[in-house]
Amino acid sequence: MENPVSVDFIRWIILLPLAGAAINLLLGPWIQRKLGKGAIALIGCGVVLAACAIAVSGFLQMVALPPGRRFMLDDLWVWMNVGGMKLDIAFWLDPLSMVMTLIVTGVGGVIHIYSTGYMHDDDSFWRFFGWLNLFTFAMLVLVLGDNLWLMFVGWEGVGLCSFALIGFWHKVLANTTAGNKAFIVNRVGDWAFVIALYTLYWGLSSVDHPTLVIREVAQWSHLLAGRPGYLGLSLVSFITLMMFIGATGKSAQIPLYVWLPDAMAGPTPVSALIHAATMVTAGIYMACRLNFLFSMAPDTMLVVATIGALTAFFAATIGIAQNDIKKVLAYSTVSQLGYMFTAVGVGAYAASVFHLMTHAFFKACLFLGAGSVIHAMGGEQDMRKMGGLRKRMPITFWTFLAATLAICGFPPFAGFMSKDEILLQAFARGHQLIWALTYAAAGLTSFYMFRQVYMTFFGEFRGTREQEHHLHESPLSMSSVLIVLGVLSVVGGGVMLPGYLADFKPLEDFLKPVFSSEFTRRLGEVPISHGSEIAFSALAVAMALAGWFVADLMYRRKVLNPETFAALFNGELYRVVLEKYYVDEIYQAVIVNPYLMLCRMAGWFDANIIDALVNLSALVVVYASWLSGLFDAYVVDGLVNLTSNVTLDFGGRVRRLQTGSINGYLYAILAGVMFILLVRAMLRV
Amino acid sequence: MPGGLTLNHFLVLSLIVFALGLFCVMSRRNAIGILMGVELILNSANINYLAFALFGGGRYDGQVFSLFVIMLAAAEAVVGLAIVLAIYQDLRTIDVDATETLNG
Amino acid sequence: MQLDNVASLSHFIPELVLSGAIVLLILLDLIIVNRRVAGALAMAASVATLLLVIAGGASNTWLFNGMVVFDSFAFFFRLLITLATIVAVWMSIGSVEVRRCEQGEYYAILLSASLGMFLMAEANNLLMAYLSLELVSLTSYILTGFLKHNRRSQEAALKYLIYGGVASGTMIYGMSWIFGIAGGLDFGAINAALSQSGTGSSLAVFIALVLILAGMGYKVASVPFHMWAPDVYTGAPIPITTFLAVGSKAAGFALLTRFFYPAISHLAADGNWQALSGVDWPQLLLVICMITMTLGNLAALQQNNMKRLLAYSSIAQAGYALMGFVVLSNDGLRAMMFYLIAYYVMDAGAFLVVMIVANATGHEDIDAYRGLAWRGGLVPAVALAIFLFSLTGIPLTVGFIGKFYLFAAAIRGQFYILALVGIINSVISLYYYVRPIRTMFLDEPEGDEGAVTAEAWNYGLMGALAAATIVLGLYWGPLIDFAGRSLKFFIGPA
Amino acid sequence: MDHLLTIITFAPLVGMVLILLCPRDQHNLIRWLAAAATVPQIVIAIYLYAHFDTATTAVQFAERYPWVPAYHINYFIGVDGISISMVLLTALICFISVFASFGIEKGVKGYFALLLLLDTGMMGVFVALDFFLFYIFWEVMLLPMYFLIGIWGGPRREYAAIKFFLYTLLGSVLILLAMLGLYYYNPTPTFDMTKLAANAASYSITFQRIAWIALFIGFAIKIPAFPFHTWLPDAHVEAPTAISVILAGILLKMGTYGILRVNFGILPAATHDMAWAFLGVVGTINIVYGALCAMAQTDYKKLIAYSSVSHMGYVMLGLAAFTAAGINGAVLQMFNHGTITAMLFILVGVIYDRAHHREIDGFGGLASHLPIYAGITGLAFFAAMGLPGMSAFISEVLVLLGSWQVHPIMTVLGASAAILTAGYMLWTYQRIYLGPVNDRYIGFSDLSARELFTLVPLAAIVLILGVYPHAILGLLNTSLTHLNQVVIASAPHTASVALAH
Amino acid sequence: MIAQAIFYVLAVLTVGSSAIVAFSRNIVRSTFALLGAFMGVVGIYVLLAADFVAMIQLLVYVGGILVLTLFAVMLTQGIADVTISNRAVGRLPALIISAVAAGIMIFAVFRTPWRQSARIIVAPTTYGIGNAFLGPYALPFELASIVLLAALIGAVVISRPLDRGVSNRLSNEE
Repeated sequence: MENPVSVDFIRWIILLPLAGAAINLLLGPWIQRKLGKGAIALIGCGVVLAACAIAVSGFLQMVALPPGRRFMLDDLWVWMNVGGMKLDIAFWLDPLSMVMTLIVTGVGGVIHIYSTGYMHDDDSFWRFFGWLNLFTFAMLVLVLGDNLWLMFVGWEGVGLCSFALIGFWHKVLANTTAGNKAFIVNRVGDWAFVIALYTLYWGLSSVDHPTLVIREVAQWSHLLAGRPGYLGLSLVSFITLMMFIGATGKSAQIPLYVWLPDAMAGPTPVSALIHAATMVTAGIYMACRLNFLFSMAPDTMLVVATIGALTAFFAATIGIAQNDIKKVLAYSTVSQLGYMFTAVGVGAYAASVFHLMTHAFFKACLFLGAGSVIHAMGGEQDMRKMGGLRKRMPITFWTFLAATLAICGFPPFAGFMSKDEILLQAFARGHQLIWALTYAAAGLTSFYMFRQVYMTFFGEFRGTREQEHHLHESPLSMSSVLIVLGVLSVVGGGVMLPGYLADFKPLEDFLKPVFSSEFTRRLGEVPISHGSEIAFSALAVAMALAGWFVADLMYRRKVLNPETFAALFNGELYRVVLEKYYVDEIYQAVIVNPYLMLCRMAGWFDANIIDALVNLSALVVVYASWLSGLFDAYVVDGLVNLTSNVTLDFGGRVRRLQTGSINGYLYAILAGVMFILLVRAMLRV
Repeated sequence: MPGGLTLNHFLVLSLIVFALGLFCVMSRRNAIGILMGVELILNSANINYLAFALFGGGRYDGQVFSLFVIMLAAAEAVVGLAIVLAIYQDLRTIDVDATETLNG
Repeated sequence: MQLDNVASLSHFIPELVLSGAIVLLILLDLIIVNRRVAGALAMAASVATLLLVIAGGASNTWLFNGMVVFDSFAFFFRLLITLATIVAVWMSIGSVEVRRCEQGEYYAILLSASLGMFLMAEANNLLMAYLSLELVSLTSYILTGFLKHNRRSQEAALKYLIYGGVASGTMIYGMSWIFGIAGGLDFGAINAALSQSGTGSSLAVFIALVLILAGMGYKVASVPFHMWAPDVYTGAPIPITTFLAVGSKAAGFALLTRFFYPAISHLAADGNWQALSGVDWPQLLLVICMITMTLGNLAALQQNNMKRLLAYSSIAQAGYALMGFVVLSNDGLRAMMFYLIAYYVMDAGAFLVVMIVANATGHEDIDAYRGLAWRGGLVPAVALAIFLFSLTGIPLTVGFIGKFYLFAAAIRGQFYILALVGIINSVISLYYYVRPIRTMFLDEPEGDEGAVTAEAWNYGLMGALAAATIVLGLYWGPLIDFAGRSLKFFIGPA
Repeated sequence: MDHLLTIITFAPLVGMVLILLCPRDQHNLIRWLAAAATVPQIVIAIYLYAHFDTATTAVQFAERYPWVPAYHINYFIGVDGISISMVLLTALICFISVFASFGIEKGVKGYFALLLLLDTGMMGVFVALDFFLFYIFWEVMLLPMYFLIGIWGGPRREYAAIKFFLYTLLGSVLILLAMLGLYYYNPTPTFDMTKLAANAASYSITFQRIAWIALFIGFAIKIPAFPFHTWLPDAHVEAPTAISVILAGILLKMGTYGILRVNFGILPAATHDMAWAFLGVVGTINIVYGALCAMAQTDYKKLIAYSSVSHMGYVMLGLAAFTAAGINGAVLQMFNHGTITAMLFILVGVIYDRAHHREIDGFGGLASHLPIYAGITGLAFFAAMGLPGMSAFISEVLVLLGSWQVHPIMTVLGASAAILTAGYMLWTYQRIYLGPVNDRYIGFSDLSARELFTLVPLAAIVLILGVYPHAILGLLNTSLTHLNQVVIASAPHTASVALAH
Repeated sequence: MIAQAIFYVLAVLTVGSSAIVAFSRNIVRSTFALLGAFMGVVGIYVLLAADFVAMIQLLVYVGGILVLTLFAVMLTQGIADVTISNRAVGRLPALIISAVAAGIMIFAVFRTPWRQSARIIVAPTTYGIGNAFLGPYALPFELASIVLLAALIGAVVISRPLDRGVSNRLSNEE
């Protein structure tokens, strides 16, 4: 690899949001009081949009470079330099991180703008923008960090911001509980992730390249091939598997997805930005970034693809039964992330990134549309109390519909391009079962999305009169954002067209230098004919149509009654799905409760056993002193009793001069002396 | 020594007296009784000194030592009996309930 | 160099001054009515003795035909005993209890005891050892029982007397056997005789040593010869308690050392001592030492009377000092001597504070110290805390340095168990030493207990002792050097 | 500038003397005098930091004067990479503690006098290079600590104070024995730690092991290592705020510092043999067990105390690894834990001053009307959780990174504590600061300027060290890496040298 | 043989009297038995060629100490209360200890090579003792006077009741 281009603009992409966060969090209350919420909004949006602008200019610079040299490094200072591991605070801009940066700053920027409208009535306006900016900062660190530890800084940093924003309305305890859950579940993943990093570091230092700088890891990781690791896995498999466990936490995959639906407790822009567009994709980003490692571990790849497909499917099944407008989208997000992992697992990294990008567009659009609805409904999130909003909120409806078509995979919307690519790649690379799962999930997706559209926007309004009176289209700050994202959902797929349409894949070409390691290349060599591509497209569209059709029958035309389906198997199946397969309950029973019990036991043990053991030694001393007191008191003499007896004897005119205690003393002493003598005589005569 | 008396005759005699003195000291609960036991011990020691003075070499050393023992025994007896009398006197005149005792 | 009776007198001036003062005090008491004169005279005599002792130095001679030896070791203890006497006299002058007694006789007997201690430190002959020990004992009985109409005082005196009588009786019986084996009373002669005799006499020597130990051990209050100490310390007037605790104990250690080291051991080439003719008294004393400190500490844990607590503590302290005694090295003896100085400073200080509080409140119970620091008694409270911490062996006090050398000697002699026992005891002792401190500082005063104040001279002495405790804890180099230099026995003619 | 370390050590003592000369009721004068007495420490600490030569393992700013020549006792002080960070920490924490103590109203004179004496004792421990001197300083801080807890503490202060005292004394007397053993086992008897270390090869392995265990118990009590830790919750709960800060911020570090300085430096071969069990296993138990116990606490301060037990476990685990990352991480963790836990205890004190209780379940919703307080607490909590970007992250990561290859199972357990820590910290934060507003606490005032003054510097350090840990690591690296090499090289089998980096 | 016979007679006297002293439960009887013991010891002294010591023993012990003791016993005891119920807690153990001690020591006596000079001189000793007191034993001799002085003064002080004069003096000064 050639030396990266040394630049110094990347830092500003990162520092601007940080500065915004610092100003808003530290001085926010003051600014809001003196200058109004406008100033807060200006700072909050301004920094992100400025960062976006810098990123765009950076993109232009990068495009100007020859493809093989599109690596930029902004090295700030030495972070730590210990034991041969020299890590800097440095930022690394390559095509992959470029794409991510644009998504984060771009989508993030418009969501910031949306938030100025959505959060306008909140007293903690400043706090919201502070955390949102801080999130952007952390996400950018994750994306741009030049070494894995720095990436991990962002990795946990976004978790922190996620925690803070989920529990943004902290006076409601349930919100903070959801935040805690998100953070702790993520920590479980992080635990595996750091172990992966430790192992990677030691693996590389055993081949004399102790480093965790990503480009150096890329350079030397091939040396790790074939080395044994732990748990019977090869070293690389162990590392990547651990990393993937970390990714399941962050990207809400089985088994650690449980936090994401609860995370909907946060304000809707947060759900859009963090829990749909950016943070949850960190796991995918990480896997793509480290594609050279993952590609070396076929068994991990298989696990990734399987988990991804399973997640895609099961989350979709849960999605069909949800009534909360955001919960549906949340499970949809989990499901879509499953697609991305499927793509990673089958080695189609570019497809994965592509879907990541389009998903960012349409899912953000969906969430913000939902937010618009919730905003209009005065905080109501239950779809059963909505309906007929199409007329009252046209912009919201049309953008929402566009995004829905995108996610369902109708051509030519963005989702069609990306999802189709994933399904195709999965099948083409020989993972038929995985293809089947994801294919089925696509139908379910179509169903629950149109179910949502129909329940929300069609039919009669089912809410209260007061809500009906209050219904209105969202202000410009929100609706304009919906339009932008709606348009992107439509045209966003244009960066990677199916091969039978045109040989136009600028995204894949742009990313090619990143996915150019020997192992990744080997995985990518799959010939696919145009015919089969067309066939798969048709199949996919048919599936989407089928989903739509069923939803249409059930929720628009009401020909089929959903209740009858719900009542199948005595309603047990429906209940299981509605209750999300009881996964939360199982976790509570199997992990959380035993853990709390363990803690209580440890606390009891410490207070009653350990401390008692320590106090026991004190007790022994006290007991010994009591014994010696007895010795004094009884063996020598019953001092208390006897002396007083003696005194009483005197008082009783019995003229005896008895000093009882003394002969006891003498007795003891002489006994002592004789004992010594006796022992001596017996030992050596 | 004429008459077949050996050093050991005297040493054993003194030992018996010593042991009786010890017993007296240990078993008596009467202060004066204990002091009598002490006198027995002192006498037994003196027998030793004189016996060693005669059979061993240091003639005057032993005899002088025994003289000092006698003298100090007298001094001790004086002081001891004075204290005994003082306590007796004291208790006869002082309210018993007001007295403090040593213990513990 | 051995001097005859007349020539010896010139080296014997301090003792002569003391004797003169004794006679003078007895005479004065008949003539002069003012009771303060006696104390002043006794004070003057002790200070004069101190100056004369210092002026006399150590001259390595046998005096009075070898009856006493006047070497560096004796000089060290002369000094220590004089200092103890000064403290005792000083405290007596300030003591409310003592003020009620006959002054002339009191000081006369006090100085007699002091004289006896001098001779204990100098004795080079079994007869001298016995005589001087008896002098100290007899005067101690009298001083203990000096408080009129005080049942405790007289009961203590009686116990002390009976115990002392038995102890000295067994001791002279043991001495008679030593005399029978060695054929002489002179320590030098004993050493020579024991060196030549084979192991045949070792059992007899051992028995004799045990019997002698009863007499000497009871002076230092080592287990199992300690039983008198708590009662006597509690019953005696506080200045006498102090005098017994520091002076009598030091003299006991002096005699013990002089008898067990130069008389019945010999110094090997490697600087360690060896017991003669296979008599294993070191093991015996090792066990006694460990039991002494343990028992003293354990018994002290439950005491509620300060004097009694300090009495048991002094038993434990004797056990610590014995650590230096049993390791059979000059290092150990030096540590023991240093510890005796340390013990003198801190224990005298502690008793002084107890006396100050007793003078003010009339109580000696720990309860009388409740919240002392917060009810106007901060100065004595701080001083007592310093002394007690020093007794515990916390650094920055002389007590720590003392223990440091003791442990060092034990470690060097590879007496690890001994060191460990000592360590554990130090920790246990903290508990009861801290109790008065806790009562004084941590507890709030309750009721109408008044402020504790004392006369300036008591504060003066207390301040001096507290300062000495700290200063010697920080800079003890000259003192340890002095102890080391003093560790030279002038051994008698073979 | 020849006596910098003497000044930094004894400046508080001078302050103490001045305070003792003050009239009893001049509270403000005494407080400001105490504050002034800690300023020289800060100034000199900064000077030392700026002029410390990071390239050498040699002792710097050394001073040596004979004290008791006959016994080879010297007044020998100096700093090297092992101690410099602790000197900085002590200066900082003491400075802050004085301000955190301004609220004390009872026995002000005595309090500040003792506090400054404590300061001297602690600083002395870290600069002393003569073992005897080290021991003296080590014990010196016992007494003020006893009184500070015992007089100014909570309801069970007497129990806590004596427990602390007895425990620590037991430990220190064992150190004394080992110290004497080292003195005599040396070819030329000396207390000079540098010479003792230089002669390390001459001690028999049996002796090293015995001495090592004695020293370890002595230091472990201070750390506090399981199962010697039970004095800590009691002492912390009863101690006044500033004393808890010092206790957790500095005193605990003395244990691990002692292990580094004495066990590692002077007994490397025994260290190599025994660290696995005594530091590694015990450290892991500390981490996990402390976290479990913390979860079970209902007293805010006790919870923080147990979190200290947990976090000090990382230090031990790091030391046990014999890798450069591990040992550097351990010492960095000492520094970081010092600053973070100091914040935590100040924060507990803040709420205790207002509410007069510390029951976690008795609060709720404080964030709504004490936003600044809740914000800084959040920062401190996340710092304690080892959130990346803050200082503790770096040290915990280095520790675990260093120990992974050597003790994988322990590392996995240690790393899992990050989850447990997040669990109890977040749960606590939620119960105290979040949720519905509790009416009882509506009138409470937010942080005062003085409280902010004590917290903000610590928070700043926590953040700065998160992004620029090199500021401290750079000081340590040379000395610690060298020390690590010494330990490894002393092993009878040198195969493990490969782990050196 | 005669000497031996005399020795045994004296020994029986001494031991027998001592035994009564030790074992009698009547303190008065013990006191009188003490006289027998002292007399026996005097005889032994004579047998050991210590004429001067025997004389002193007679004077001091029999004439002084014994009388004093008897006086004290009478004074504190009261002849009426002869039947004393001494609890004798430790009699049996005391007996065992004494017996064991005696056993061991007798064993030691026979095993030990005591220093014995070849020539035993039996001659009057008064002159020699006088010389010894003025020569090598001058210091102990003088010291003894101080001991006696202190003992006498102490005995006087302790046994003297707090007389009115002293009380007045005390109350005046305080």
